Amino acid sequence: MKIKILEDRCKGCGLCIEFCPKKILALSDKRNLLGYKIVCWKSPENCNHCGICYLMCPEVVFVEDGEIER
Amino acid sequence: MKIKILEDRCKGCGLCIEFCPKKILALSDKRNLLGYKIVCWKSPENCNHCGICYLMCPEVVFVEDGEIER
Amino acid sequence: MKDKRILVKGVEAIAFGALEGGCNCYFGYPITPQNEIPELMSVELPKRGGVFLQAESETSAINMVLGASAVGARVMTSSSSPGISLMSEGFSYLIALELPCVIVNVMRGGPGLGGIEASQGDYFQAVKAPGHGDGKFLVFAPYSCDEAYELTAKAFELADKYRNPVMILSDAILGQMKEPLTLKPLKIKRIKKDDWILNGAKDRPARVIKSLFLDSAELAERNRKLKKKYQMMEKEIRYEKIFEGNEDIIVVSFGSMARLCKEAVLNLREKGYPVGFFRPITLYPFPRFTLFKLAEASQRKKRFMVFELNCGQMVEDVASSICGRGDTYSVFYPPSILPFPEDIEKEIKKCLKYSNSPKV
Amino acid sequence: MKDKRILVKGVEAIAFGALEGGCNCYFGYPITPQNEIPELMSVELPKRGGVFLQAESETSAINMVLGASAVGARVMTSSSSPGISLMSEGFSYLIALELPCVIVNVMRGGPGLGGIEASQGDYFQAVKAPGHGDGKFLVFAPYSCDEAYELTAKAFELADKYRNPVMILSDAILGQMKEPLTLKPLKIKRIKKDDWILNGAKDRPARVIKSLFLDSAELAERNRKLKKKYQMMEKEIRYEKIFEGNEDIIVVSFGSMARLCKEAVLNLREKGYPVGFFRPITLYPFPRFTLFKLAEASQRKKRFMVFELNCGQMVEDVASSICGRGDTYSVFYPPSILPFPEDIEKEIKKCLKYSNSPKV
Amino acid sequence: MPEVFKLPKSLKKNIFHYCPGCHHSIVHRLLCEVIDELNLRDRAVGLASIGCACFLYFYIDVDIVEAPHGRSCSVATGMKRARPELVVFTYQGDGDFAAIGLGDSLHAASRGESITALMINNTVYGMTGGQLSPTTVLQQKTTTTPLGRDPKREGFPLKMAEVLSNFEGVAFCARTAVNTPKRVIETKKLLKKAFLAQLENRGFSYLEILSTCPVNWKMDALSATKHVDKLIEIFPLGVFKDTFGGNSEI
Amino acid sequence: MPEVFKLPKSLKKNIFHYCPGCHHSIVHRLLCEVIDELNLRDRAVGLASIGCACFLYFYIDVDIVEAPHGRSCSVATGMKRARPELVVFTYQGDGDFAAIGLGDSLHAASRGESITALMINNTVYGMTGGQLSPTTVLQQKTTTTPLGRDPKREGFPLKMAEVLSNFEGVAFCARTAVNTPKRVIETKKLLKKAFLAQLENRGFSYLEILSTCPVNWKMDALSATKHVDKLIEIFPLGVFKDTFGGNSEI
Amino acid sequence: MRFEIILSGFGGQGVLFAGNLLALAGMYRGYQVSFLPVYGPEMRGGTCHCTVVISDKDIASPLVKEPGYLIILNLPSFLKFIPRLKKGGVALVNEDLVKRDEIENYEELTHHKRVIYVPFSSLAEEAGAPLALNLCALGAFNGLLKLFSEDVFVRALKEMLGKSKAHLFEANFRAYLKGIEAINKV
Amino acid sequence: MRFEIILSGFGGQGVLFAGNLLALAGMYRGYQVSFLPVYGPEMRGGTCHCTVVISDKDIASPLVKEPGYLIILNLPSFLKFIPRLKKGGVALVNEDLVKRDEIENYEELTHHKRVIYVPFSSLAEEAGAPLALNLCALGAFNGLLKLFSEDVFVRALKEMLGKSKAHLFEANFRAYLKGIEAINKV
Ligand SMILES: Cc1ncc(C[n+]2csc(CCOP(=O)(O)OP(=O)(O)O)c2C)c(N)n1
Ligand SMILES: Cc1ncc(C[n+]2csc(CCOP(=O)(O)OP(=O)(O)O)c2C)c(N)n1
Ligand code: SF4
Ligand code: SF4
Ligand code: SF4
Ligand code: SF4
Ligand code: SF4
Ligand code: SF4
Ligand SMILES: [Mg+2]
Ligand SMILES: [Mg+2]
Repeated sequence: MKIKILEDRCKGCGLCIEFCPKKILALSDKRNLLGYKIVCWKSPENCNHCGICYLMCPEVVFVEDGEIER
Repeated sequence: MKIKILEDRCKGCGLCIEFCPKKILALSDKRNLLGYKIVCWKSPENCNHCGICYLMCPEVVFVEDGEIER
Repeated sequence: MKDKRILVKGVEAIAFGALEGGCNCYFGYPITPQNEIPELMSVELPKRGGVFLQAESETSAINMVLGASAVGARVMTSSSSPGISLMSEGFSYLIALELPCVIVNVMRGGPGLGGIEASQGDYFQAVKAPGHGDGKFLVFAPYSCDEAYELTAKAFELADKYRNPVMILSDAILGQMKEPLTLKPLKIKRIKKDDWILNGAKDRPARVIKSLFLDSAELAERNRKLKKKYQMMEKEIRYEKIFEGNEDIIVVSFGSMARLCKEAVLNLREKGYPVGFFRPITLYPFPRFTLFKLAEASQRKKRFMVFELNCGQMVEDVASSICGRGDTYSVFYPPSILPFPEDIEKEIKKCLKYSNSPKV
Repeated sequence: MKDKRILVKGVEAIAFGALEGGCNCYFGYPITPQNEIPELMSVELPKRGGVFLQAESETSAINMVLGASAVGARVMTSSSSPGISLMSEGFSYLIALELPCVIVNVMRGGPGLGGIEASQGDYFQAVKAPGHGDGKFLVFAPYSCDEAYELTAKAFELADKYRNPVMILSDAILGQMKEPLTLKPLKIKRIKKDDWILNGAKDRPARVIKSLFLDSAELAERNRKLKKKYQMMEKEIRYEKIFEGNEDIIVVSFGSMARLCKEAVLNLREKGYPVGFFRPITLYPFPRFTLFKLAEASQRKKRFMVFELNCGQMVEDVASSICGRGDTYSVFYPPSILPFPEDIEKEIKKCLKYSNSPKV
Repeated sequence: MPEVFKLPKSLKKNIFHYCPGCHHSIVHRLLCEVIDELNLRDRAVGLASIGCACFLYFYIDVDIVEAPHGRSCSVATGMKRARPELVVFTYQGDGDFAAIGLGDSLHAASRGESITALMINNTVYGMTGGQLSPTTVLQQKTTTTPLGRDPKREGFPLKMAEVLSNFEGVAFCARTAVNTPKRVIETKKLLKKAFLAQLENRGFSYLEILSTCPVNWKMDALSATKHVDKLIEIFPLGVFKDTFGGNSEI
Repeated sequence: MPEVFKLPKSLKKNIFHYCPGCHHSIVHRLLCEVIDELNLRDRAVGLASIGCACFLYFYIDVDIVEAPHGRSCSVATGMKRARPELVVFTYQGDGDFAAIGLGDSLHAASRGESITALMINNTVYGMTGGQLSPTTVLQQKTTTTPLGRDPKREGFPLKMAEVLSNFEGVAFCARTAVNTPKRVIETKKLLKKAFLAQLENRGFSYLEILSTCPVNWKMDALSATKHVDKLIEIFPLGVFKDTFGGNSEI
Repeated sequence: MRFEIILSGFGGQGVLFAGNLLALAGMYRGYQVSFLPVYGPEMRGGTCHCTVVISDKDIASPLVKEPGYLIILNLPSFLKFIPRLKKGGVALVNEDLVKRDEIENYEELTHHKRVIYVPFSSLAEEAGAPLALNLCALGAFNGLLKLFSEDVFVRALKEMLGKSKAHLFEANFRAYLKGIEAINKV
Repeated sequence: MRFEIILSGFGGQGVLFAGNLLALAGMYRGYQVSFLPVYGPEMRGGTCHCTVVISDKDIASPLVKEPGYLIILNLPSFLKFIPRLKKGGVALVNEDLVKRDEIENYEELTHHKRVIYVPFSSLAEEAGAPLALNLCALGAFNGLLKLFSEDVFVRALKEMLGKSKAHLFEANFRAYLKGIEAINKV
C-alpha cells in the first residue's frame, strides 16, 4: 500500500509529525493554495503503516493511493 | 390567650380538624361570604393551645384574639 | 343533518379543524386561554397514531415543530401571546428553512403578562414581524367556530403548498366561547413532500435544509425567493364585505371584534344608515387592493373606521392600502375593555355626524 | 483638539456611548457582528465598579436586564437578529413593567440564521412589534460612529425619563466599520428613580412591579397610559433632511444605507438633479408629520424613494405618513447584496426619467 | 417551637386566592415568619413567578417584581448583581423552575448566584389547569397525560434537589413538605437556612417544598394533604447539600 | 484497529473550514466511519448546530438540518417522534449544548428521547471568537473574561457528562478526547456505542468529546492538542452511564 | 326571538356547567346558541359567571350588555349583575344565599326588574343532590320560559355528564324537576 | 483628494491589521478615514479583505465599488479583486504568492491597470519578520503615495501594537522600511 499525501488539504498543523512513531514526517517550505506550509516525508521508506498519521490528521490528508482526490 | 377564628378566611378544607390532637374542631353548617362552610369549635375548653391548627391552616384562620382582623 | 353538529369552544373547533386537516403531530406548552387545544390533542392524536408531546417550553415546542416538519409531518403548535414571543426565533428559522407548519395564537392582552381576556394586540407581530429578518406568515383570522374549523384545516394544505408556516390568529372570545360547530368533512389536499423532506439518504443524494448563506448573492437570492412566495400567497386572500358602493362609512375589523362590529353594522343598515362592513380574513397577505378599490368605488370620499381590540394596529394597514383615497379612523379598545355592539353603533353614529377630518 | 479622537468600530462607539451614558450593568450573550460590545464592556465595566456578566442565552440576558433595571441600574444588553428574537417576551415585559434599559440590535441578514452581512431586516420587529401586545420601544438608528456614541449615551437618559426601553438599531456596516470617533463628554441627565425602584421596603410601603392586571379596567388603563407615553416620546423625534422644497424626488433611508444614499444624493445635487434626502433618526416614533409636510411642501407631487437593506419595510411607514400626498417607491436590497453609491445614483436617475406611477 | 397564633408582620391581610387545601399559602406564611425573624423586610426583594403564586405581592409585604415564566433565577441574578446588598428570593412552581426555567435555574445555580430559590412542587401546572409537569410522577393522570405519565412517552420525573446537589455553585439544597405539623416546623428551619446561606454569601440556596393541588389532583383537601406522603416516596425529603455542615441547628 | 487511510464513504471531499489543529474534523471523520460501519446513511438525519461546526453538511453526506442555536435536542426530538425509524444525531458545541441549550438538552435527556447527542467541548465559543463558555475552566482567559474565569463571578465549569449520568432517561453517557491516537480509537468505539443505544431504543445517548480551539486558546495546534491533557484533569474521561454494562466490547 | 342570560355564582356552584347545559339544550332544540364562560385564574375564588344567548337568528356577538335574564346563585353575583339586568328583565335568585335585608339600596337596584327568589340550595338538598343547585336553577328557568321539552333537556344533560358522570344523572335530574316544581308555585 | 484601497490576502497574513493601521495613520495625518473589514466566520479560511478610504472630505460611504488601489497578498485575492480595480488604478501584488503565469487571461484582467509586483513575503523574511509581510506591503504603498510621514506612521504602528505587542515594533518597522525601499526601486 502506498500512502498518499493530499497536499491541498494540509494545514501544516504538525499533529502527524508529532505523533508519527517513526518521526519520518516534516513540514516542507512549500505552500498550498490555502497558504499553509505542507507536510512532507523525510524518509518514507521507514514508514510502518501504523496509521497514526491518518488517525491524528484533522484534515484527512493521508490516504491510500487510489482513494479519490477532490 | 384566647384563640380567635377568622371566619371570613376559612375555606373549610378540614386540615385543622384532622390534625388537632384534641379533635375539638368541626365544620359548621354556616357559610362565609366566599361560600365555604366554616370551621367551629366542638369543645374549646379542651384546647391545649398546641398551635397545630395554626401551623396547618393554609388560610391563617386561627389567631390570638387581638391580632388585627381585616 | 348528516354532518354532526356539536357545541364547542373556538379553540376546540381549531383542534378539530387541525385533525381534519391531517395534523399528525402536536407539540406545545400550556398557556391560558388555549389549553383545550393541547388537552384535546393529547386525547385524539395518540388514538389516530399521531404524536402528542408537551414540550418543556414554547421555545422547545417550536423547535420540535421544526424537526417534525423537516421529516414530513403535518405539525402544529398553539400558544398565546407571551408564548408566541418565545417562539420568534423559531418562527424565523421555519420561514427561512421553508418548513410548513401551523401555529395558533389565541391572543391575550399584553404587553407582558397582561391579562387573559380578549385582545388583538399581536396583530403587528403576526403580520409584520413574526421573527427577525424579512419573514412572513400566511395569517388567517377566523371569527366563528365553523370558520376556525375550516381555516385551520385549510392551513395545513396551504402550509405544505407554500412550504411556509401558516398562523391562525384568534382571541380569547372566539377561543373560549362555545357555539355550534358543524363537523363536516373537508377536501384538504395532501401535498407530496418526498422531494424535499429528510428521511434518510436512501438511493438519493443527501439533503440539506439550512438558512445560513454566507455568500451574499445566495442569501439575497433566498430572500427574493421568499418575497416572491409571499406575492404568490396573494391568491389566498379572503375577506368578507357588506357593501353596495354608496356607503359613507366602512367599518373594518377582524376576528371576534368583527362579530361585534358586524352586529352593529347590520343593525344600523336595517335602520337605513349608510354603513358598510369589511372583514379581512387573511391578515397577511392583507386585502390591500380590495380595500383600495372600495375606497375608489364612488366619487364620495369614504371614511374607514377600523375597530380593534388593541391600541391601533391594523388601522395602519388600512391607511396605507387606501393611499389617501379615503379617511381612516382608528377606534381602539385596549385589551380587556370590550365594547358591546351597542357601543359600536354609537361610535359609528358619532362618526356619521361629524365632519370629514382624517385621523390616523 | 481637546476631545480625544480615536479610530473605532461602530459597535465600539456604541459601547463607549453607553459608558458615557452612565451604563453600569451589562448582560449579554455573544453573537456576531456585535461581540466587540460585550468584550469591551467586560474590560471597562469592572474597572468602573460596574457589572459585566455573560448570560447563558439571550433569553436570560434580557431577564437579567429586567432584574437590574428593577433595582435601579442603568443597564444594557446587545445582540443581533436571532438573539433579539429570543428576547421578545422579555422586551414585552420590560415595556409592560415600565423598566428602563438600552437594547442594541446590530442586525444581520435573516430570516433564520441568514448571513452576517449588513441588513435592515428587523425594522418592523423594532418599530412595530418588539414583543407581543401593544408595546413599543423608542428606536434610534445612528449612521456614524459619532452619532452612535451620542445616541447611545442619550438612550440611557431617555430610557430613564420615559421608563421605557430604548433600542439602538444598527447594522453590520456601521457596526464593523471603523472611523474616527470624538470621545467628547456629553451632558447626560441622571434621573432620580428612588420613587419606584425596588431596594427594600425600608421606611416605606412595599412596592410591586407587575404587568398582570386581571381586572379589565386596570389593564386597559395601563395600556392607555403606555400609549400616552409613546405619544409623549414624539418630542424626541430626530431626523436629518436635505431639502429645499422643489425637489422632485426625496430619497428616504436610515442607518448605514443612508450613508450610501446621502453620498449618491449629494453627488446628484452637485450635478443639479432635483433630489432631496430624508433620514429618520428616530425610527419610532417615526417622523410622520415632517414627512407629510415635506410631501405637501409644494404643489408638485413628489416621489419618495425608500432605500432599504431588506425586502421593503420602512416604505410602509413612509407611505402611510404621506397619506397619498406623494408617490412612494420601494427600492430594496435583500440582506447581503449591498449597493454602492453609484448604483443608487443610477436608480434615482431612472426614477427621475420615468413617469409618476405609484408603487408601494 | 415557632410563635403561633400571631399573624407575621410581613403577611398582608388579604384572603388568599388559593383553592381550599392548597399548601402554597402555608409556605407563604412560613416565608413571612422567616422574613420577620431574620429582619429582612428592609432589604428583601421577592420574585413573583408565573403560576398560582403569581399574586405573591398580595400576601407578602416586601418589594416584589413579577418575572416572566421560568425566568425568576435570571431576574434575581440581575438584581443581586446590580445590588449585592439586597436579599433576593424567588418563589417558583415546579413548572416555572424545572420546565421552562430549567436552563435559567441551573445556570444561576452553577454560577453560584447568591440568591435563594424556592420551588413549590405540586407535580402539576396548577395555574393553567393541571397539565403535566416535569415533576409529575409516573402514572399520574393530568389533563395532557389522560392515561397517566408513561416514562416511554413523557420520561421520568425530574428530581431537582438531587440534580442541584451536584452543582458546585450550590451552597444549600434541600427538599421538604408541609403536610404534617412536624414538617411545617422543619420547613421553617430549612427556609431560614436557605436565607442564611445567602446572608453569608455562600452561593446558591435552594429549597424544594412538596405541595398539594387538590383541584387538579381531583382530590379533596385532606386526601391531597395525605397524598403528599406518597410523593415523598418518590421525592425523598432531606438536606442534599449543606455548606453549614450536616447537623447544624438554627 | 480501524480501517485507516480510507476516506469514509459518507465523508464529503470538501476541505474543512476549521483552523489548523482544530479537532472538530477528527470527530467528523470518526462519525463518518461509524455511520459507514453501522450502515446508517440510509436512515440517518443529522443536526447541524450553531457553532464552528454549523457547516456539518459540507462534510458529512447524510440528510442534515440546521437547528437554531441550542435547540438541536428539541429539533431532534421532533424528528424522532415523528419518524421513529430514523437515526437522529446532534452535533453540538459546548456553548450550544450546555449554555443556551441546557434546558433543551436536559429535558430531552430526562424524557429519554431515543437520540444521540454529541457535544464537542472546546471550553470556549469558537465560532464567535473565543468567549466564555459554561465549560471554560477556572482561570482560563477568554475574550469576555479578560482576567480569567473567576468562580466568584462566572461560577464553575459545568460537567455535562456527570450531570447527565444522574438522569433516568439517559441510556449511555461518556466523555472522551481525540488528542492521542489511542483516544481517537477509543472515541470511535464510544461513538458506536452511542449510536447502538439509539438503535436499540434504550433512551438518550450522549458523548462528550474534549476538543481544541488553538486560535482562541492562543496556542499553536500542537500545544493545544497537548493542552487537552490538562482539561482531562478537570473533565475526566470515562463512561459515566452505560446500560450495555460496564465493560462491553463493541 | 332572542334570550340573553347571565348565570353567576361561586366557583364551586356549577355555574359554567349549567350555562353550557343550557346552551346545549338550546342547540338540540334547534336554536342558534352561544356560551361564553369566564376562564383562567379568574375562575379561582370569587364569583364565576357565564353568558348564554339563545336565538332563532345568527348570533353575531356572544357578549351581552344588558341581559334579559339572570340566574344568580350567591350574593356577590347579585350585586355585580343586577345593575346590568334589562329593565323588565327577570332574575332568578338563590334565596338561600342572597338575603334581601343584607343588601343596601335594594329597591333602587331592582327597580323595574322582576326578582324571583327560589331557595336553590335547600331545594337541591331536598332532592338529595346538594351540589346540584345549578340544575335546580335551570329547572326554574325552563319552568318559567319553557324553551325546550324534557326530552331535549335529558339528552343535553346526559351528553354533558358523559360516561364518567352518568351515575349523577338521576340526582341532577331530580334537582332540575325540583326547580320546575318550585317555579310553578311562584 | 480621496484614496480608496482594498487589502486582501489569507486569514493569517495580517490584512486587517494592515488596513486598520493604514486608516489610523490616515487619521493621525488629519484625514477623514474609514476602515471596513470582513468579519465573522468568513474570517476562517479563504480570503480575507478590508476596505480603507482616506479622504480630505467627509466619507459618506465606507463601501467602495471600484477602488483606486489594491494591496494583494495572495492568488485568490488577485483573482477576486483585480476585476474591480478602477481603470488606471494601481495594484501592489505579492510576487511570492501570485505568479503571472498561473493566471489565465492575465492580460485581459489587468488591461489599463497598473500591477506592481513586490515579493512581500521574501522581503519580510529578509527583514527578519516573516509574519510582517503586511507591513512590507504598507511600506510599498506609502512609499508610492507618500500619504504620511514616518512620524505619523510610527505613532500609528505603536498604537496598533499596544503594550502587549510592543516588542514586535522593531521587526514590523523594518519590514515597513523594506517595503518602501523595494518600491523605490521599481
Ligand atoms: C411564556 C409563558 N408560557 C406559559 C404560560 C402559562 N402558565 C402560567 S402558569 C404556568 C405553569 C404553572 O405551573 P407551576 O410553575 O408548577 O406553578 P403552580 O401553578 O403549579 O403553582 C404556565 C404554563 C405563561 N404565563 N407564560
Ligand atoms: C440565538 C443565537 N445566539 C448567538 C449566536 C451566535 N453564536 C454562534 S455560534 C455560538 C457559540 C458557539 O460555541 P460552541 O457551541 O461552543 O461551538 P464552537 O464554535 O466552540 O465549536 C454563538 C454564541 C447565534 N447564532 N444565535
Ligand atoms: S496533521 Fe494533517 S493537516 Fe496537520 S500537518 Fe499533518 S498532514 Fe498537515
Ligand atoms: S503510518 Fe505511522 S509511521 Fe507511517 S507516516 Fe504515518 S504515523 Fe508515521
Ligand atoms: S391549639 Fe391545638 S388543641 Fe387547640 S384547637 Fe388548635 S390544634 Fe386543637
Ligand atoms: S384549616 Fe383553616 S381553612 Fe381549613 S378548615 Fe381549618 S380553619 Fe378552615
Ligand atoms: S390550582 Fe392547585 S396550586 Fe393552584 S391554587 Fe388551586 S390547589 Fe393551589
Ligand atoms: S475557532 Fe476554534 S473551534 Fe472553531 S474552527 Fe477554529 S479552532 Fe476550531
Ligand atoms: Mg406546580
Ligand atoms: Mg465550543
